[in-house]
Amino acid sequence: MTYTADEMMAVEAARRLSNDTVCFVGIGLPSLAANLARRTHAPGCVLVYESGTIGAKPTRLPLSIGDGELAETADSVVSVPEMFSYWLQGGRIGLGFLGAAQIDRHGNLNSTVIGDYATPKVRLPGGGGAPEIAASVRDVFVMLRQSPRTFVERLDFTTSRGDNVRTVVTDLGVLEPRNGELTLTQVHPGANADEVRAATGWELAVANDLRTTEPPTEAELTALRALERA
Amino acid sequence: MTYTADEMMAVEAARRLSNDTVCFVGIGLPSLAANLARRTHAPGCVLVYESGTIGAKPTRLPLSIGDGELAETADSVVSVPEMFSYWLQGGRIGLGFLGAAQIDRHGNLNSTVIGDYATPKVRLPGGGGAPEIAASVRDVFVMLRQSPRTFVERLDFTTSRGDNVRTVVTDLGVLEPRNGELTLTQVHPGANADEVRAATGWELAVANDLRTTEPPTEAELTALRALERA
Amino acid sequence: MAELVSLTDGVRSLVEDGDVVALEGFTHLIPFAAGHELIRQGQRELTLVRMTPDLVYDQLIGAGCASKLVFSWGGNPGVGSLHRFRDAVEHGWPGPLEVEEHSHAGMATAYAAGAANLPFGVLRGYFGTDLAAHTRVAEIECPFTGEQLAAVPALRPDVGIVHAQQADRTGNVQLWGIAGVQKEVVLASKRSLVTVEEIVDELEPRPGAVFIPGWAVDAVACVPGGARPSYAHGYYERDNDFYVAWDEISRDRTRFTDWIREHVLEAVPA
Amino acid sequence: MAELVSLTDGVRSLVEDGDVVALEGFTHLIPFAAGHELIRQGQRELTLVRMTPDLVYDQLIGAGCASKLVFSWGGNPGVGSLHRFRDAVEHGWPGPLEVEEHSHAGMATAYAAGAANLPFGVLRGYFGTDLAAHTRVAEIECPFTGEQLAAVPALRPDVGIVHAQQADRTGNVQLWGIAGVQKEVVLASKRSLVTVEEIVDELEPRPGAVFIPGWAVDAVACVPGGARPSYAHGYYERDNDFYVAWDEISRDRTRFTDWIREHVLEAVPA
Repeated sequence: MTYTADEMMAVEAARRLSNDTVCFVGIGLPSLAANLARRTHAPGCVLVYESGTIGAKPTRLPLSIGDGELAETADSVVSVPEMFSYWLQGGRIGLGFLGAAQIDRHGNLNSTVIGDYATPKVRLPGGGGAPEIAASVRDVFVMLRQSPRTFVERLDFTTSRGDNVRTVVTDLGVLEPRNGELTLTQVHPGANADEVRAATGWELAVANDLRTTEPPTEAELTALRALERA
Repeated sequence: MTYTADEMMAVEAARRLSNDTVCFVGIGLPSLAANLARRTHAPGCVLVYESGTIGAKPTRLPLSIGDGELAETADSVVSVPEMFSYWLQGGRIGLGFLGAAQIDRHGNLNSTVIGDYATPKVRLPGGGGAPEIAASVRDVFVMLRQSPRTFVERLDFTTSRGDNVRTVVTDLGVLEPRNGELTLTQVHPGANADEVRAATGWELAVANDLRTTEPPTEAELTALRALERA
Repeated sequence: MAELVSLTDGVRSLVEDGDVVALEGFTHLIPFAAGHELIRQGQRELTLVRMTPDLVYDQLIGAGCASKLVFSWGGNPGVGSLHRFRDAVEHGWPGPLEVEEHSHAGMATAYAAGAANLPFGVLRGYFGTDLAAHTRVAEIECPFTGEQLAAVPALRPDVGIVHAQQADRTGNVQLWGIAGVQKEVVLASKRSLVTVEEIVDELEPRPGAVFIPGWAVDAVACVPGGARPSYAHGYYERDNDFYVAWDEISRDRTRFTDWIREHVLEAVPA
Repeated sequence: MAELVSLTDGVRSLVEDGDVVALEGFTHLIPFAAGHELIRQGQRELTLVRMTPDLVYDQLIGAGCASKLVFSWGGNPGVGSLHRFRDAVEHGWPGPLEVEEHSHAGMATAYAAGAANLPFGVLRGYFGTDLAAHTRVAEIECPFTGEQLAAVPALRPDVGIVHAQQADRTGNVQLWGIAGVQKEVVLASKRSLVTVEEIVDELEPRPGAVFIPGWAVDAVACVPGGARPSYAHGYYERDNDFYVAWDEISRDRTRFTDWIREHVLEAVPA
């Protein structure tokens, strides 16, 4: 079966979730990946959305993190202050997904401004839940399409810190921290290390044991597409 | 109709609650008084118990502040942390009832120890909700039987401060702050100022306009006894 | 006990030019009708407080009601930018907009502190990011462990406005589904207005519902559909198409102004 | 995911001599069965934490399990004194009992801080009363307003034990009625045990219920009647007669010791 770059990203991220993962999920690819994991190898994976829904089991993909579907299928809905204090800051969430407009080699992220903060060229939406997600979960998972404008030598603004970033899944491969910086450890089928390097704004380190991502299986793609159609 | 000293206390306290009072209620006489007010002139009076029950409308008198009856009849049950932070400290409760083992002329109360704190003669239950009730409500109502052992020159321990004490209803009369100290402003029928002075451990000031409490009406006593029998 | 009022009277009696106003509702139950009434009444120089400004504040900002925004995530959820917000920040149109930016956790903590009548709230956050240098946050030391934490000033808006599904005739409010910071904003604000889908004789307790007693609310207005194009759990769904369409409508100043005139200024108050 | 265990195994695997243990339940759902199991297992030198020690801690203290008590109201509700608590404080029987005393508001704040993984909580309280000089509290200054407030150290017990009405087979817990600080103590504790009235196939959401996911709990034990003589809303009522009778039973050391032998030590674990 043929597949898109987004599908490869979602499938590869989903594979890395396990049955006992409690994860903080955003909208878009992270939500797709986490819901795919629940429909394939990790039915016990717990989805927590910052809107306060704990243990959401959406039957269709939510369009916003506050969809009614999430509240209807959740084990429990708590207030937003409780979500951030008892659950996220409380250290109860193992994994969190983040996106951003820029990432640097240390996994620091910018989703605040392009240009100067006071007089920005582009005012981005801002951090939202990201700064404390990045600080509170054990494992941060970044999902981001790779380009030199996004993977930058120097962030315009540090919205969240990269200390807990364990995995960056892009449309070209997977980066993981090795020796204190994000290193290419996997390329997706059809991509190669040079191509990924060219799409990175810093001198990207490549792992000696660089491997090629398994392409999505038919079962994975079937489950993914069923989810997108629902 | 004849009546007991406790009945006089409950009736006089009830009279001072109005239809828009939101009050923090303890067990015993305060609960009796507040529930009596709801059955007579102040049906809108809102009862809040520190167990987290907001707008409880018990059909019988609770035996503990955590009775199931309170949760069943409440408009809402909140957690104990929320009760103390958003509702009490939040300044949403207008009136609070307190009792104690000792009171001084400034309305400071002791419910902690008789004797020294480290090696007490009598270890009392302690403050519970009292310190913050005393500090957070606009009007503190104290209900206490009067004797020189209870109305003392000097507390063994200051459990809560008297700044917001507006009314002390005893079995002999009513004390209210005048010129910075609790002053006898009412004597109950059958008592007189000398008798109240003798039951007070400090030199009790008596108001010039000292008046005599209206005895409980038949309607009040009927409602009170129906409540106690329920 | 809350007063039952019309939306027009509720907004007029509670909000004044220059007030700090918080309209809350996390994706769910966003009080759009109340926001439109603020625009119709020509409110000016408001400090608008909201975790996710969403379309409602994009409209208020573009309509010139705000001089300051306190927020934590300023996007069009699932769509992209809030163009009126960006235009105000990037180009000062229709006027300069001062910005006080926080994280979600910071704002949630600040509302909870306000509801609890504390001057500040404490969290693990801010320091180590660039936001710390651009917002109101202070370091605070734990007096027991010596740890450094972040303190945010409590949010105590002049007026808090939320939308809920139901109220009874004494102004008791019940909302269910995603609860956001609604209870906190009502309790943190000096004055409060709740718009509701319907007034019922008796509130039937529901699993997961938030109850706010009428004696903790100033005014309740019955405004069916008052959260559209966001949604009211159990009443109507989110108008996702409108959120997408807003991207085009709001991108252009003239088209935006026309939209506001047609759909807000010339509309009959709910 | 919580493990489903017997009460005996749950207590044995989670509690060790010297631990800081919190059994919570505000009048309602007091985990008496778990308390009795602590006595039967001969736990010693425990620091017992509980807002209202109630009969359950009177029994643990009299049985010699505790070296320290952290509490905020130490009476027999509606009856009078806790005689074993008083005997320990006033006469050091059966051994010295260190006391750390707080107000309810202070303990509730300290549990909430623990659940939120903060080292301290902030409230308006303590100072101006004599308790401030005798307990763990510190002044803290608001970095924005300069106001002085009270800081209490977070409660982070080694083990938190609560009783609830129901759990499902994955250890998800639901309790309803008066909710106390149960959620907070489970989340604030390093390890947690929940005893329940029954294990059900599916938890049916109820108005006002508190839900604690199984992945936030270590062990669940099915112990019907595990809150007696306190009560379990919807299951059984409070045994008020026993609370009254306890006044006599506990007044005398020998009578108390006989009662513990007969009703706890020689009783079959629930």
